[in-house]
Amino acid sequence: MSKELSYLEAIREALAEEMRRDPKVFVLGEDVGPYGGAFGVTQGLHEEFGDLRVVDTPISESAIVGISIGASQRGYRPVAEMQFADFISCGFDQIVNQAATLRFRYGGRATVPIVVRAPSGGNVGGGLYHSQNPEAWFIHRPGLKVVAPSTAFDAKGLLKAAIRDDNPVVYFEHKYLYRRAKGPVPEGDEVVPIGVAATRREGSDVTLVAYGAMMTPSLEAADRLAKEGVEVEVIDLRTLLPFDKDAIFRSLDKTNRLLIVQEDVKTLGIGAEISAVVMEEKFDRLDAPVMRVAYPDTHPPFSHILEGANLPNADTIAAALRKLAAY
Amino acid sequence: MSKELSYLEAIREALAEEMRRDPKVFVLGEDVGPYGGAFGVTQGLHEEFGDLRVVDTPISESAIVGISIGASQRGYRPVAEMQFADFISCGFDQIVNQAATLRFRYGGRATVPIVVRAPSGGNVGGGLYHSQNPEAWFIHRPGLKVVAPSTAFDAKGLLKAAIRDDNPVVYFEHKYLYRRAKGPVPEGDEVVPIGVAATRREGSDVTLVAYGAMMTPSLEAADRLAKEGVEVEVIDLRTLLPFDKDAIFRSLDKTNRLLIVQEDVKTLGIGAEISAVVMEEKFDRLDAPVMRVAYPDTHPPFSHILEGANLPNADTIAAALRKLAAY
Amino acid sequence: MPPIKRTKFKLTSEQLLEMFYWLKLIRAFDERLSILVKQGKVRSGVYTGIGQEAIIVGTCFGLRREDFICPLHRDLGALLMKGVDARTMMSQMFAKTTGLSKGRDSALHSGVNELGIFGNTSMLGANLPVAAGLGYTFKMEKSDNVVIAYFGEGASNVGDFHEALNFAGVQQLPIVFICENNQYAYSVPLEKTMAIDDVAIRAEGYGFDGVAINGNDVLAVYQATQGALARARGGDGPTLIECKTYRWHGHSEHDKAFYRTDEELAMWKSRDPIPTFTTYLRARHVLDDQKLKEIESKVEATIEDAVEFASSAPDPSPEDAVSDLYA
Amino acid sequence: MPPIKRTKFKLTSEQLLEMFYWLKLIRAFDERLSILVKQGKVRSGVYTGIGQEAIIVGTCFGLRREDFICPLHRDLGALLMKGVDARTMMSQMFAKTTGLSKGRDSALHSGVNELGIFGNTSMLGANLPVAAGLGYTFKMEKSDNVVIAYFGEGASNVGDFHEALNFAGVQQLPIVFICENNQYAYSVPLEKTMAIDDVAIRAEGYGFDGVAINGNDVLAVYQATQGALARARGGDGPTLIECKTYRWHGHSEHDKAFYRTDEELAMWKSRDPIPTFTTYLRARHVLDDQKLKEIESKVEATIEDAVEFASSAPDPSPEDAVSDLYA
Ligand SMILES: Cc1ncc(C[n+]2csc(CCOP(=O)(O)OP(=O)(O)O)c2C)c(N)n1
Ligand SMILES: Cc1ncc(C[n+]2csc(CCOP(=O)(O)OP(=O)(O)O)c2C)c(N)n1
Ligand SMILES: [Mg+2]
Ligand SMILES: [Mg+2]
Repeated sequence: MSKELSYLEAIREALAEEMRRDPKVFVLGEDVGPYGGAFGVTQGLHEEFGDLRVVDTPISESAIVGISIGASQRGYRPVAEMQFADFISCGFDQIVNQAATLRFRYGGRATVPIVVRAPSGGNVGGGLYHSQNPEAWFIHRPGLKVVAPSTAFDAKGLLKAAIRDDNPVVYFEHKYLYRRAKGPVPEGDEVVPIGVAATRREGSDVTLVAYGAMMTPSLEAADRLAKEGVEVEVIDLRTLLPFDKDAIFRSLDKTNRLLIVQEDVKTLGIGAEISAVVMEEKFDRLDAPVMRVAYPDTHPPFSHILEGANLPNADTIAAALRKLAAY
Repeated sequence: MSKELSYLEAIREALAEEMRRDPKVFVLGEDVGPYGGAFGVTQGLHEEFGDLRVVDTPISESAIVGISIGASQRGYRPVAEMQFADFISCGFDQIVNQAATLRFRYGGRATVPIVVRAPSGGNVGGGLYHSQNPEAWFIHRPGLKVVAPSTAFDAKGLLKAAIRDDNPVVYFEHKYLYRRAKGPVPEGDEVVPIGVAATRREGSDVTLVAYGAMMTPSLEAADRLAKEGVEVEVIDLRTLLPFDKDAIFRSLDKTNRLLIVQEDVKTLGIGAEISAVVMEEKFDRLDAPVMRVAYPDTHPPFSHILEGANLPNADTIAAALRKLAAY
Repeated sequence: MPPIKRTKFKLTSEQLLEMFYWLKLIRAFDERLSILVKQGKVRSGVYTGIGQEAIIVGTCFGLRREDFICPLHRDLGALLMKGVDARTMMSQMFAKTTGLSKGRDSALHSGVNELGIFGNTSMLGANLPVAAGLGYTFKMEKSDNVVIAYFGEGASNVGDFHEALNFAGVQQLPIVFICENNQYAYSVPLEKTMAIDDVAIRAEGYGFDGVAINGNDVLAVYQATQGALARARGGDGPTLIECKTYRWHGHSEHDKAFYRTDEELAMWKSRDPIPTFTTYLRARHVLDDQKLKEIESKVEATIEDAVEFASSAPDPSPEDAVSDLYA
Repeated sequence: MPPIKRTKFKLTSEQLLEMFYWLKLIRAFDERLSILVKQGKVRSGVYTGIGQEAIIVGTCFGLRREDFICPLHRDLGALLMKGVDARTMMSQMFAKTTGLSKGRDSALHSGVNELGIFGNTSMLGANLPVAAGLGYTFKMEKSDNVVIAYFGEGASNVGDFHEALNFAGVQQLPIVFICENNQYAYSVPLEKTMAIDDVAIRAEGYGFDGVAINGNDVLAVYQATQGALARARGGDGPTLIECKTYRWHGHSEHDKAFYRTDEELAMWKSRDPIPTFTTYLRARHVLDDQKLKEIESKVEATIEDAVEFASSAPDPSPEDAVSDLYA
């Protein structure tokens, strides 16, 4: 357990281990073959598993997802890579209408064990089409699961869980974390279960819920607040659909105050649903309104000045926490 | 003003009048030509305006939207028809990435005056792919406008406003209302402004916010509650992006109680955002939690028994209103 | 591609009679459905393939259980031939729990993996990438099973068609693509949606052969398919077979099909695949009055039994609206 | 299509020198950008077209202001030739307010309608339906303006390509489709993504002509384009011209391009379009040392001035991150 991997290496190791374990697992996408993917995630896989199980596809996002669905109907467990999460819009129909509905319209007689990997998120100078956080579209679609790891440990453990899951899973891997997040990873058959959040920091004054690259500034803000005498409990959602309502509620029962931090744009990002659910089920426990710190409703600009202005950071998060604590 | 039209005729009249007024307006889509569209909305237009302005396209939703965007860059105002809103998933990328972002990335030097008409909604025995309510995906995308009329008046007035608007507008027309909703329509240059809700019924006890085909059961439920001594103020959103926060807040200031009714599935439907915004800005005015009556998180089944079980109706809405009033 | 020899793949008298039975059964099934719609017993989702049966019989005849088919909205007969019994099929159309979708669908959006049947969404063309995925698994397994994927000439204009056929071509997948060219996509004749006469030539752009044949001649379809299947099973990759045909009814049972002339319909009815084949069988003394009567009563009995079964089968219960979403 | 005669469309010495200037300027611009990336002055979004300049110069030369171009990620030179001045262009790459996107983008996702330049998203192929829409407006106006739409051989596998070219074919739109076939899509060689040698043959599936030419011969490109433009302006519809070429640099400036051999690169460098053209001009006494020096200093001065201008131009301010979303 002392081995440390980067988030990116953890994803790669999950793929390699699952491919070794189960010959039905294969990967496909643009440049995933000998090149090893735009970010190097699949490096070495082609050498080990060959052309048939590490498939360089044409530029055809819709087909990449559709092919995965087809293979899944014969018992395969394809892991499709979108080169950037932004391009998932081109494979959208196959995910939301083909994959998400199949089991339902088959009367429960089939499963769709596919994973769509989507490198998402900003703060990497990517601009409008290499920085998006498209998770909410999929959280809004019944029949899918959506995960978004923030640590190397979860990156590996959630990907293994996703590959073994019999439902279509959209796996958002955050580009900013690829080489920045490092840590131990699960070994052997250990997975990180889908649907279970992780408490990254205990606290009894305010609950902060975040995920992905927002964990770092969130934890930093929590540290600052601690110095000011406010103990923030920080929850890493890890799974966005279905999200771990119980974990949030348990924490809320202690703190009675909730902040949600998301890199996604504000309107109808996951924070909206969490806020609405807390409203419905925990209204009487709230000592303050649920608040959101989010990307403004705009597109990710390239300029680092502009992107910096948009991204939530420890300052903006700390300010919101202070407001909540003082409410 | 005494003329009465059906909702469907109102849409048709809006198209015809705008096409007469402005030679830059044209319509395109599958079967919109001589056939007059799957629902007959464009009947007569081909005869009046000819092949060039009433374009029968190949089955190519992505191209239909892309062509519209292209034409808009030369000053045209295309109105694209998706045969069913469900198929908008096939033109998704062009809407969310091409149309919604263009003005922003052009540094404000261009506009995208297109309308995408999308016949949406259930209760017509359409099943999984002819009943969807895909509005939330677009409400989540900055740069778009989204409207959803519930009356013949608004169907005409909002479509005229959408065509004249310089931004891309997704126009959801509810199939259930096509022949069921009837009423007077605006004449001449009168439009229904985008972004302004309508109060359909005054009341001081509970605020109910809905739109589209949910207005009828909502108003029916409000009538029932009136007999029980509870006065419900019913607001028809009409525009979903940007929605009329002020109208909701004004009503809330009277009632301190809010119910949102949506035909869309619950998780991350527009109700989530409204609830979250009210939480953020009106927490102290709330006497009860904001509640939602929504489609459950599933796909629209064909069977009328199953669809009936899913659709919000006057009973389920009235029950929620009672709960709110008694809170 | 070498020209098809009608005599290359020999059929016994028994096999010929079996083909005849299927033609009659499929015709009778669709005709009964058409009546059931008028009677209000089947509510929607009925797109008959009356007039096109030779394509289904000629392509599905003799397939292995392991071979996969990816049928379309008019291809109910393909499901029957691939092993779904008439009772189940009729239950599907009645939206009963004994149908493939457990009442959630009354159209052909369901499949049976054990029988090698994929059930597509409504989205035209979306079955083709799935077919590519299925075919890819056969390639991985070095198996000589095949996939038959159907699409209308209208659907050949959808992006998914292109992405799927390109992938099938470059990967040399064991797939036979069957274009059911019935001249119209809903109301729109072929010449308004593509500037070519034969969809078959599109195959060239993907590096494999395409051929256009008489789709109303069951033996011509059979011979062409057998040739393509042999190549596919032998590792020589895909073939596109375009079957020229015509649908007698409207697009759906609600469509009066005013967009075509009576003469055109009459001309095509004179090419009815069933009498043509009857004459052929009689001339070869394979069929006589006695055998014809036997087959006709078997068909009638099967349909009657199926209708009776489906009529009295249990309706789904409200819980079925939200179950079977996740495995 | 009739074979291209290199001499059919005559060019004056002045015009030939102008072409030469553009070749040199575009090369110099990209080379300078490559250095600026290494120096960290331009942060990202740089995909040079070094080695492919003959395509841009040969296709854009002599276009009318009203003609539209739909360039791609490597086609910065097309924007210059169509009238964007070097300062603005360089500012765009520096993400300054003086750029086309006001600092929101440092790539080619911006256009100028007044100059007939469309700016695509990153989504490959997505510019082609837009090109069809632009072309459709010229058809509506019975104008003899044209659209030139660019795509890589890799992008010719995207669904949008198919939908757009099909629409252009059936509507006989005045569009010249230019395939920049540089043999690779990122790391993946053409033969791994399509089973054909010439993308040009895909045009047949859409009912118009395609031709494959030497994309490194600026005069060959010019002659072929002029022929296609003449047909398009004359109402004879689209043409696809496939220009065989090679990109010298990696996919982006961060790509080391290990997926290809030094020999291959060397071979293509020996076909550098610039010396070839230089020799041609010298042999015809159009170019001498004196003129060459003049042109080279003009190029250098232009680039220097542009870099200086862009370097000292104002950065965007935080508000620009959320402005210009709506008209
Ligand atoms: C992507 C998509 N767009 C539109 C439709 C609506 N629609 C259903 S069938 C049809 C016509 C199909 O024509 P064709 O492919 O030729 O098949 P046919 O019905 O003639 O057998 C249309 C437009 C759809 N189902 N899917
Ligand atoms: C829809 C889509 N998928 C993937 C990408 C990522 N991507 C950018 S350029 C590129 C390769 C493009 O190859 P080609 O079309 O041949 O153009 P070239 O770069 O060779 O000029 C890829 C895969 C993208 N931009 N859009
Ligand atoms: Mg057809
Ligand atoms: Mg290329």
